[in-house]
Amino acid sequence: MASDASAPLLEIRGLTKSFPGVKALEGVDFTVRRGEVHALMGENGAGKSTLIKVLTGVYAPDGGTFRLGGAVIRPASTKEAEAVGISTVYQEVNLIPHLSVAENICLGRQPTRFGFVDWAGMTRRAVAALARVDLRIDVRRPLSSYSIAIQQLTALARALDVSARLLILDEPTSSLDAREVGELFQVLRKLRAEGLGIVMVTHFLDQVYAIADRITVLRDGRLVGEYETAKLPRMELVSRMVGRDWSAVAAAPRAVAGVGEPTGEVLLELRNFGRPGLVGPVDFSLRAGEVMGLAGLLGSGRTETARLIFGIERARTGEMRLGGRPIKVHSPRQAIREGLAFTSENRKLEGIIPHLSVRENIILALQAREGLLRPLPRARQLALADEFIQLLGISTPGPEQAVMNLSGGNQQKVLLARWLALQPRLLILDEPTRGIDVGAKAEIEKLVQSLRAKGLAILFISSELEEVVRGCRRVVVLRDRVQVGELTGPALTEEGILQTIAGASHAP
Amino acid sequence: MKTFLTMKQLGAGLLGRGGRWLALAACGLFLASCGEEPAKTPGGAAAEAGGGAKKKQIVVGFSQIGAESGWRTANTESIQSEAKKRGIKLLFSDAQGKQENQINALRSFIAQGVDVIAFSPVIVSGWEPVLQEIKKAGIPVVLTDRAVDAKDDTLYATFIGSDFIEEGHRAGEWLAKATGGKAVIAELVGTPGAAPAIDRKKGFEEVLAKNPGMKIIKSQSGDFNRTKGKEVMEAFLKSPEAKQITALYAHNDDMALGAIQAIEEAGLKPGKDIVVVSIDGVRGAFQAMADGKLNCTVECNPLIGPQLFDAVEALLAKKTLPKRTGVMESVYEQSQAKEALPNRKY
Amino acid sequence: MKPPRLNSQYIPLVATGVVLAVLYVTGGCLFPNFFSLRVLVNLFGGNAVLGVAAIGATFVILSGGIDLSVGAVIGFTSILIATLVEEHHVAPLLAISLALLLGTGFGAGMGALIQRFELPPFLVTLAGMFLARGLAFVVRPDNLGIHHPFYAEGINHSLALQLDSRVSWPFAATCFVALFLVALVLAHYTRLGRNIYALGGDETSARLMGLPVARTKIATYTIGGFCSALAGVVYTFTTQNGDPAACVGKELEAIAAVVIGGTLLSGGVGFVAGTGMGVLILGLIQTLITYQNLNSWWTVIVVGLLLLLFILLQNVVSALSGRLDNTARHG
Amino acid sequence: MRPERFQNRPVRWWSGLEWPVAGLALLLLFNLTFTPGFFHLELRNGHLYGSLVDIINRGSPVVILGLGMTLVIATGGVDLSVGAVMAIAGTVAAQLILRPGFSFPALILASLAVGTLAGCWNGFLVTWLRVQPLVATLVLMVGGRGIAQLLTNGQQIYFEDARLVFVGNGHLLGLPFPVLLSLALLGLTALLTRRTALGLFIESVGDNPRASEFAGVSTRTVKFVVYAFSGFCAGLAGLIDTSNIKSVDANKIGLTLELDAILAVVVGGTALTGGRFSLLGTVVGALFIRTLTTTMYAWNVKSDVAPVPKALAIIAVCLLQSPAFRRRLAAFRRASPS
Repeated sequence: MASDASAPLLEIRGLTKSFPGVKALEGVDFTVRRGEVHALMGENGAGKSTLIKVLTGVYAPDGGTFRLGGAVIRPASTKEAEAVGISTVYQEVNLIPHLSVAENICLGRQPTRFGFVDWAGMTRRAVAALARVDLRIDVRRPLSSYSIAIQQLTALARALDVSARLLILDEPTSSLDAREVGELFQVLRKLRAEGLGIVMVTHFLDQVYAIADRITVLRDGRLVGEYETAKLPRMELVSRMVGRDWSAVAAAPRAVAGVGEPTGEVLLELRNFGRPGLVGPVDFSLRAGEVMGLAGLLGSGRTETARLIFGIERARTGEMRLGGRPIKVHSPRQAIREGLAFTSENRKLEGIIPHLSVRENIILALQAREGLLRPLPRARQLALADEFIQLLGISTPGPEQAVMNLSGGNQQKVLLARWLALQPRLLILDEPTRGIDVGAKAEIEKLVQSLRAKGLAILFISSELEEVVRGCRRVVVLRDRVQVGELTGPALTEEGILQTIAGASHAP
Repeated sequence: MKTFLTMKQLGAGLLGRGGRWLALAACGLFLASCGEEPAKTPGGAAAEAGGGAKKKQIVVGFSQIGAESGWRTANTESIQSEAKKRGIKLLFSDAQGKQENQINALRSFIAQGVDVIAFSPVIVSGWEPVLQEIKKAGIPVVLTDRAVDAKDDTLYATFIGSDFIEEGHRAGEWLAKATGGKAVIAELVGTPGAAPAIDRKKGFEEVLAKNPGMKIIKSQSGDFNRTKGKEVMEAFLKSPEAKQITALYAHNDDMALGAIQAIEEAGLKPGKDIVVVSIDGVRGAFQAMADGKLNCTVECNPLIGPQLFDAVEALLAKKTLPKRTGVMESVYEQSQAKEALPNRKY
Repeated sequence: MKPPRLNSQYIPLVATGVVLAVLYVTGGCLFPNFFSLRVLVNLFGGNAVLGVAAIGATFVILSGGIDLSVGAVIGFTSILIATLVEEHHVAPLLAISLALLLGTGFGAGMGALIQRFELPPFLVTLAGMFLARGLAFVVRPDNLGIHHPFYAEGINHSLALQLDSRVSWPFAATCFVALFLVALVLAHYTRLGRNIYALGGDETSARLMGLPVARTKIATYTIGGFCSALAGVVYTFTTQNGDPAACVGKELEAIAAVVIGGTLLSGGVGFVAGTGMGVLILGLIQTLITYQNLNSWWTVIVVGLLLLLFILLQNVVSALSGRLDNTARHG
Repeated sequence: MRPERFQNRPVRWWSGLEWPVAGLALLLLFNLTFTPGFFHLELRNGHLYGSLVDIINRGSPVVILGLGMTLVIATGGVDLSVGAVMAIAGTVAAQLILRPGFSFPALILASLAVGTLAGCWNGFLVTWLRVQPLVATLVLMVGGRGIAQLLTNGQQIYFEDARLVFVGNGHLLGLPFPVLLSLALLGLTALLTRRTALGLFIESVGDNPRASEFAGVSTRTVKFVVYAFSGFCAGLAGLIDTSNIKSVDANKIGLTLELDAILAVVVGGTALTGGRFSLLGTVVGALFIRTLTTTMYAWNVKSDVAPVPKALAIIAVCLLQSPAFRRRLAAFRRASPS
């Protein structure tokens, strides 16, 4: 482990970056030493990816200073960042799949001979670069013919091919299996020993404790703290990430807000339900009139479970029963016909139809179920829109406002209205309160409870434990894409969830 | 793993088959280099076509411009039926109005070893290189309908077709006679760059030069087709000078027929309010004359099939032909239209 | 896990080779003099204009773009050269250089519009097509033969290679083959060429990999413009004339040749060599249909069908490699 | 967010029409000032007559193609084959009319059906085989004209049948029949999109295909329907053009008209990226293009040179719609002292 005495490799002070309407980073300090693996952690919207993009020259910072090896730097492009020794490997392998491995490593800096690309030289250089990551493959084959793990290592080799001093890995393990992760870590340890500074963004706690020397936690664009991994218990890490003061959580009595007893029959049953590589076996059941939470960190498999249920991805293992009847859902259309509804966590890409009006956004799913030839009369559309604008308190100048002009919370309510208009049996809410203000959050929570009281089954996914605990009767906890526990009754506390997420084995 | 297997099989299959074909292709190339071209034997392709016929069948390659007008349709028809009648094998290729296609077709004819090549060039220029090739291959060329702009007149044996300048003259002279030398004329020009468009304009303007009372006030290309003819005439009729127009000169009947529709839609009487004279003499034009809508058409006879194959046979008999063979044609007026109509073949 | 022996992206290329071979051999079997040297020479000479244009289109399509202005630029270039040489008595080489320069600049201009203002290539090059065609008619409204000795005696006599007593290899075909070789080197042995592949493969990745995306994109359209202009020059070689209406719709033939040559229209995958074969396939189809004495309109139908076939093949291939990815991920 | 940016009105039929209408008005103003007789209208033979009538009459096929193209483009696609489909449909009509005893309504239906069938083929390629629209429709664009030529065996066909001639040449209520047909189609399209859920689905699929799929909209059906409809429109336009000249010329009918149709849609304010569409905008766009052409005839500009102003119009429209251009313009304005 690197000693405290060694001068920092990278030193960022007071980094600020804002986008229209959002302060993505506010006065963040960040330090990386030579020869260490430094985990950068935080939930959604924490500012991790903004930090990385500023560091690699994709975004220009609004304020703050950068020093690399003591010298002030200000990279304005990926190329400039690489030139000073900052290399990045992105989560989605950002290489060109159709080109060969060797080319992917050398693209843009191929060895040349009389001005022409020297393929033999390139092959040699690629082999050498891959040797640094302990990989021996045929580098002339196209990248796409290799597994994701090898593609990841290729990206790593490319990053190392320029004389990198600081290596940034953005969720490098999210598509790898355990053995592949092990191999990757082997390489990282070697690189660490060579004196490289490595920044790693990941959601997997086990992996953080397996490899990271130090941890920096960000939340909502601010620095929470910088810790030695060895001195930071898991529970504390998790609570800092989700923004609950550890001691406060431990002390607080359980806040129960009318979660009530379920009134109905079992509606949804999942047995050994999953899809290898996406989310492991999940087992739970949900009754009508019940709110059940799905908790876990980002990337733990919460969203993936929801998507399997709604038929966006097809389940490969296990069984799903709806109202006692076994069912295989293969498309959202079918799911909707079965009375399921799902609000995606990705409001912009998978939720709103930005240029259409509030009215049109609200009636879309209902109209889709009615079919092409049975248009809802305009009066009915307006009545529905008005009803939901009233009911959910959507703050809009009127039903004909383009939905993109609404605030995030109101967009979320429009989406909720879209699904409620269907009068579904089961409502899956994936992060319904993300990125919206406190007042709107409370309203949505209240709404969820009133829907439950009306007999709706609700699957509630949120990274805010407080919300989950307050609103759910039972909570299923996922970690690293596997179900690790189900909490109910007195065990259902923030502390309980945190402990389940953190896992039994505290020692790394 | 299953996918891999299928991939592999597919790949191997393709490669295998590909390999075999490649081998075949290689054989072909080998044959090519051994066999060489079937030296120029007249009727080389005929052997393949005529089976065991004793008398060598004559093979003629003809490249037509396309099918842009009724005139062209009649022209094609005449050539095809005459070839059939004489038992001559005709290789016919429609160039779809594109010079590139025509050049490629001519080259194919050389390679096929035809006895005579005939074609109606799309445009006047751009033929020298390919005509040189044909000359080198020793195949006589007959130009039909349209001439080419080539300095070396040994590049072709003969040109069978109308004298477009003469047609322009005739149209102009008829109009001068009919209007007493006083006319304000709108002109529908053919496809820019085509020989008939250039020459018909030239011939007509030569007559105008002698008749100071006649002048062209509007002139625009109607591309030898009805659609454009109608569209352009509509625009003419809306111009401020429209009221002065007393005559229309169209480079072919199709444009005139389109324009007649436009004149009628303008509430005018074609043939009376505006005197219409055009060139070609297709059946539709005779009909229009019989109806009193068209005043005169200068015949440009498309039925050159018999003349073409006379020339072909003469060439193969090693006779020399005059550089230019005219076509039998005359000028038709409304008075002749009714009786001529039933006899018109095109 | 053993990777498959034949990489899936070579399947279209192999298929192109197979189609070419089948067509050629079929012709040879059906017609006695099909395997002659002349047919072979005609294939190259008669399709030189298309070949040069298609090579330019290959780069544009590889980068993920499209260029509709090809035919119009050929018409413009040809009439410009003809007018300069015949009417203004400019030295032919000077006229040719000027025309090439203008065409290249034209391509660069379109590229700059596409890159700087993020305009759809389809619309920009469509405007380019209208503009070039209109300007061609402004230069001169009808065709004009070039009688300058440089053309008659230089290009088509001295520079043509006499293969045997009757057949000679035209200089236009030499241009095609030369450009083909240069394009092969450009595509496979220069950083620019590899950047074009990367750009077409994944623009975001290319940007994140630090490649000069903007410069590459503009360069691609510049190459396209140059090739179109060169095709115009070759057109003047093969016909010794200039024609403002020349080569209407040549861009479609060029795109067809590129697709039949195994290049993915979405960009990133493809081969200059495939385009060469694609051009020969189009030429062979035309020759075969003339030989068979079929209505020449069969040509476009067969080309349409072949186009469809290759698009479907590409679909199958990408589906296969998609599944390959999944297998690699989960298997 | 500033409150004045909110608009709390239903999307009126005129919204978004400001720019195209302004362009058209500008062009008309130019003609009013500089082209004598351009606005002259009179009654001849009981029907309206003048340059303006020519514009709407000759503009009809572009309007008709444009209506179909609008829906296709609104889903984020494009249909390059319409010109070739026009040729096929026209050929079918001309061939059937020469068959004695073939009933006229059946003939009309047959040629419209052929157009629709061609559209279905495009739709099939785009939805089921997931071929990019540009490529999928290219197939028919390349091959379609050949099919038409083979149907006529490369010959022109002439006909004089009064009923068929009426389609392209007749007058009703003082107006040319094609104009009435295009108005009827405008009405039909408006009904089809606004009285069924099709319009909503088209816009949502074009605006955000993923979200639409998640909301249960069948993107496949929607796309298939719009391509089929575009084929239908091409069939109708082919019928009109064929009838107009009383003959079929498979070579020339609808040649490059697909480009005019696309241009009309884009000028009309429907973005090439899909989403909100404006049928009236397309009509205005088509009229704009046609007015440009008619203006050039009036000015005796050679028709061959006509593409130049068209090209400049495309670039201008593209730039005006381009966010990047607007950004740069805004930056430029900010940089320069006002």
